[in-house]
Amino acid sequence: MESMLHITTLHYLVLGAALFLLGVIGVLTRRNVVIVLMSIELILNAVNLNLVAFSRMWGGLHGQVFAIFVITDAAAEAAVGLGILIAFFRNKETVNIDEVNLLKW
Amino acid sequence: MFAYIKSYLSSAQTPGAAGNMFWVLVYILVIFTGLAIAVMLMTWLERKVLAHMQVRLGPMRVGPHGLLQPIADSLKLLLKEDIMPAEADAFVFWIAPFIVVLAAFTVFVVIPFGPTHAITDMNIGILFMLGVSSLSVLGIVMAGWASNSHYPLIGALRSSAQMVSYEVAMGLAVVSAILMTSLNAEGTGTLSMIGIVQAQLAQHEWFIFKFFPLGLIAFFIFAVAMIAETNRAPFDLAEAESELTAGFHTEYSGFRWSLFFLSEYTAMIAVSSIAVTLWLGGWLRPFPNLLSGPTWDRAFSLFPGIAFLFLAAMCFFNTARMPKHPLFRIQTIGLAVFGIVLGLIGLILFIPAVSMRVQDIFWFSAKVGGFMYLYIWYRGTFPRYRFDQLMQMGWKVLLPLGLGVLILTAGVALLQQKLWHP
Amino acid sequence: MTDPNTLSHLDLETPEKPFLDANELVINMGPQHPATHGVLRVILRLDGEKVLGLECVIGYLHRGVEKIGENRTYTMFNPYVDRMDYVAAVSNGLGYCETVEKLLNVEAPPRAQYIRVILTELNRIASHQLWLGTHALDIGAITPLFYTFRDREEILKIFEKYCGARLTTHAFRIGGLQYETYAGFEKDVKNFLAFFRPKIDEYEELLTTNRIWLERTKNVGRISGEDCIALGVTGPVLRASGVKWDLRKAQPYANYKNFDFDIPTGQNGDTYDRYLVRMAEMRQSVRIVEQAIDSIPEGPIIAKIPKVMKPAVGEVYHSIEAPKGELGYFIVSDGSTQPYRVRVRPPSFVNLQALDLMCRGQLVADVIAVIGTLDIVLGEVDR
Amino acid sequence: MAPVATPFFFYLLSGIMLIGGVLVITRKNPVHSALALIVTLLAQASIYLMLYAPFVAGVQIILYAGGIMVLFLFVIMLVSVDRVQRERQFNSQWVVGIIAATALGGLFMAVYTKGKDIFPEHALPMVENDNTQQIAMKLYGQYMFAFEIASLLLLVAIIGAVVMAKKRI
Repeated sequence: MESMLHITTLHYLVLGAALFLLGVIGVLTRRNVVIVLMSIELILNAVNLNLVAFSRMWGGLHGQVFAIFVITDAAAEAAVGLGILIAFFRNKETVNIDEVNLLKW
Repeated sequence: MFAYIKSYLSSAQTPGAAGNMFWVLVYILVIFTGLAIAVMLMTWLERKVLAHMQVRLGPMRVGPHGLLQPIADSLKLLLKEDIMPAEADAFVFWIAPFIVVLAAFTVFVVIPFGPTHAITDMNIGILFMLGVSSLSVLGIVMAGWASNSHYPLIGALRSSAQMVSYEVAMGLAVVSAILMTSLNAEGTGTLSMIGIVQAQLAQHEWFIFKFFPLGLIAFFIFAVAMIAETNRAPFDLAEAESELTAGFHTEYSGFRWSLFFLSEYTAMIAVSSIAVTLWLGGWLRPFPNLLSGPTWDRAFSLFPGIAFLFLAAMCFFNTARMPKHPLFRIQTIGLAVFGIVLGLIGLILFIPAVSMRVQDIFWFSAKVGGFMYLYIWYRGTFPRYRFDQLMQMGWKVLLPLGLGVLILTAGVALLQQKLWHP
Repeated sequence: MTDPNTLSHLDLETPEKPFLDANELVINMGPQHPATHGVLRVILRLDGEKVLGLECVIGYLHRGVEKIGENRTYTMFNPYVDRMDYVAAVSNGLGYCETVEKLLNVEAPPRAQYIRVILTELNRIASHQLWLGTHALDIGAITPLFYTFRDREEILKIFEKYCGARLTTHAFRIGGLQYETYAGFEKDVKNFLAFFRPKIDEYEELLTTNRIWLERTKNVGRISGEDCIALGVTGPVLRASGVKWDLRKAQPYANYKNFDFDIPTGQNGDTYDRYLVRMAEMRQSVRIVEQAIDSIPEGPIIAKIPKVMKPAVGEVYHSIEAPKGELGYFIVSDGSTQPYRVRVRPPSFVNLQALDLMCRGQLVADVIAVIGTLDIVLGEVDR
Repeated sequence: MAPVATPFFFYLLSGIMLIGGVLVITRKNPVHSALALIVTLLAQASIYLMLYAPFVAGVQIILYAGGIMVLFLFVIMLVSVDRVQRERQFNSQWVVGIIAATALGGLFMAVYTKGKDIFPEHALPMVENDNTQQIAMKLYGQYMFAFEIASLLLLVAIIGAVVMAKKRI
């Protein structure tokens, strides 16, 4: 009980891991590209959570700076990913990731 | 109890920063009630001012000079049937107005009405404000999408594209103002709303006049972007009546529609507050350098009282002008009573102990009120931009201008620090 | 007008193809849309916000005016024409009366003609004022509407004093006028002219040099003079495209030849030019009224016409320059008291055809502006 | 201002985050997924506040919730949602996917239980007041190069997105 009530870095890490797993499941199982991209955002957020938690643990700010870089990265990834999605939808009129199979020969 | 209140009144911290939860609650209540009243007043004022610009009278029936019209309006809205389109996405449709209202109101957590008159002072104040106010885009997009109808969808896409693109220019303008806060001995700026005003106090200069004309241009960019942010004329494409009927809230009615309405006006007040805080010295009184000294301080602290007395005088003047007909008796008496109440408030505000504490709030509200008048004025004079022109303005005019101002401000600030404070 | 060679380059049949059909959005604008000026229904085919093509669905206000004409005597039908273009009822009446007069081979006495010109030109001003107000409202400027309505009121007051009605005036009778002008008519009109001249400047001050107005109207809804002629478009729309064609000059009716006025024309044929042309037309109308009011001759106000009108067998077409364009009446008489066939050539109906051409490749917001600038009245389109 | 009632808010927020995360990956309608993701992101921003990272929290709200998610919603509205909803939601390899994820989860748990002693019991003290200034110092000092690279990355992303999404360039 004591360990439940005292929030340590490990708690944040477990939360991050859970979020990461949710993201992984989403990426691996969903067909809808939009939701796959959102799951990737979940993964990135889990990473961010860990970074900030470690930054809190060591009392430094490097983790937070890294988190900001990861957010920047996520923005770039979302922009390009959604751009690809739009191009894909225009050609195939679907957003199912199974049908991205032009190279599967 | 009184001692408690008195002890608070002379504290130098915001209740949030002091961790005083009771006063935080009181502040939240006071600010949100004040906001609701301000929005009601604003609807009345907008209709009246616009009417007089357009050679008509505006509301005249409900109460003297339509003063009770907002109450009648809100009653009507609350009693109206709440219609949900059959094909709408019920949950999203239901939650969208609340998101918008929440975003609009949460912003007021960090707005400083005076050095201690804010719910809390956040280290990331301005960032928080921009972030939370950008959340209202989500509500708008959801409202448009959930209605499952073409016009709301186009309206939502338009307004969200507009808000997202003008946020960029807005952010650049804000950053150039924040840069100016770092012109002190330590060379560190601040994002705290109170800190920004205090920086203007310390530098004896409102940021609108700083590095003339850089501050002015940044302010101009912000002033344009904030109109676009709040979807008001001449950037009111999202609700362009002649094109999209009513934009994203076409399918909404009754109470939920009134939430959108409320949030629109609250957002107007919020962005005006940002502009006032960043460039117009927040709660600081005008002419701090020209007319300085305790005598002038005292003189300027009389302004709140004078303003209320002026309003009271206007009420009495119009009471005298009321038609002398038995049908108008109640209205005449009502107006006179209103005038008496305003006059009494004005008299109370002349007590030095009160006026010294209230003048911050007065100056802040007066500046915000000026912006509100501008909003109405724009609506009365300008035609509406077309969508592509609006985007062009945002990306091709305001954004480069904002970048230029930012770079110049940084350069000038650096020069000043290197040359004058080596 | 149906010459296929002239129309071929317009290609109104096949709309532009979108990049992919998936992106095409079909939007139904109207009939209950605030900006379609009544019950016009426009089916828009959009690519994003770009208009690929559009189709007007009309007839929501159809009342069978032409058919009614076949079942009424010539005199009885006169009030009905007011209900077509109810914004410019006086012009409608003038056109109808002159057509029947042509059929009967009578001519209204000069005094009647002068008063007709004065009232018609006042009506033209009123119609343009209404157009300006609603057009500006469509583009988002709400204030001009109230200014124009305030000033239009003065014209309507003159109408009311003259014939008792404000909108559907039924001001003229076949052969002249029914009522002599009231005492003080000339003074009222002169007062109005003095009052109105600065008001035009006031409207122009609000809009003409307004940046947003310029951006919204310049190069929007362009149409060339040739296309106008090919489609039969008339009125200010035609003149804004640079074609100097005004029936008041081209085939003078009602003694317009006695008055000195200019035909304002534009160059680009865009919405802004149409705006300028109409503003200039208001000034020209003021000029005409000024000349007319000073020289109203004395004399009878109605020609000698039989109590029961039985025009000789034959047909006649007569057209006038209504505020919106060429308003023509074609009447076939079989010698009885009722016309055998009445056909109206309404300017709004014909001008509306150009909407598709003018809106192609523009944005949705421009469609609104173009509908506004065409100045249609659905009562006249649907009849 | 120190965080109050940390355990309560931690469990509340992490509950919200996890429920949001589950909803993200299970909803049929992408708009609902996006909504759930927004809730998750906002809860995470609050957790950043608890971790003395107000600036990251602000950036999270402004960029993630206000920027990226709007982009997502935009795209969802542009591509038709109706048809996708009626189709099968999970791909054919979902069993493999879940097994792999479970294995990964087991790995995480093993590592955390084994190595939980290396985490210090109490976090080192941090000052919140000048968090933003400190981050600015780091960002424009030590990480200057990375910052520039990030801006370049964004530029590339903008161009890439435009090239991808535009019909004819």
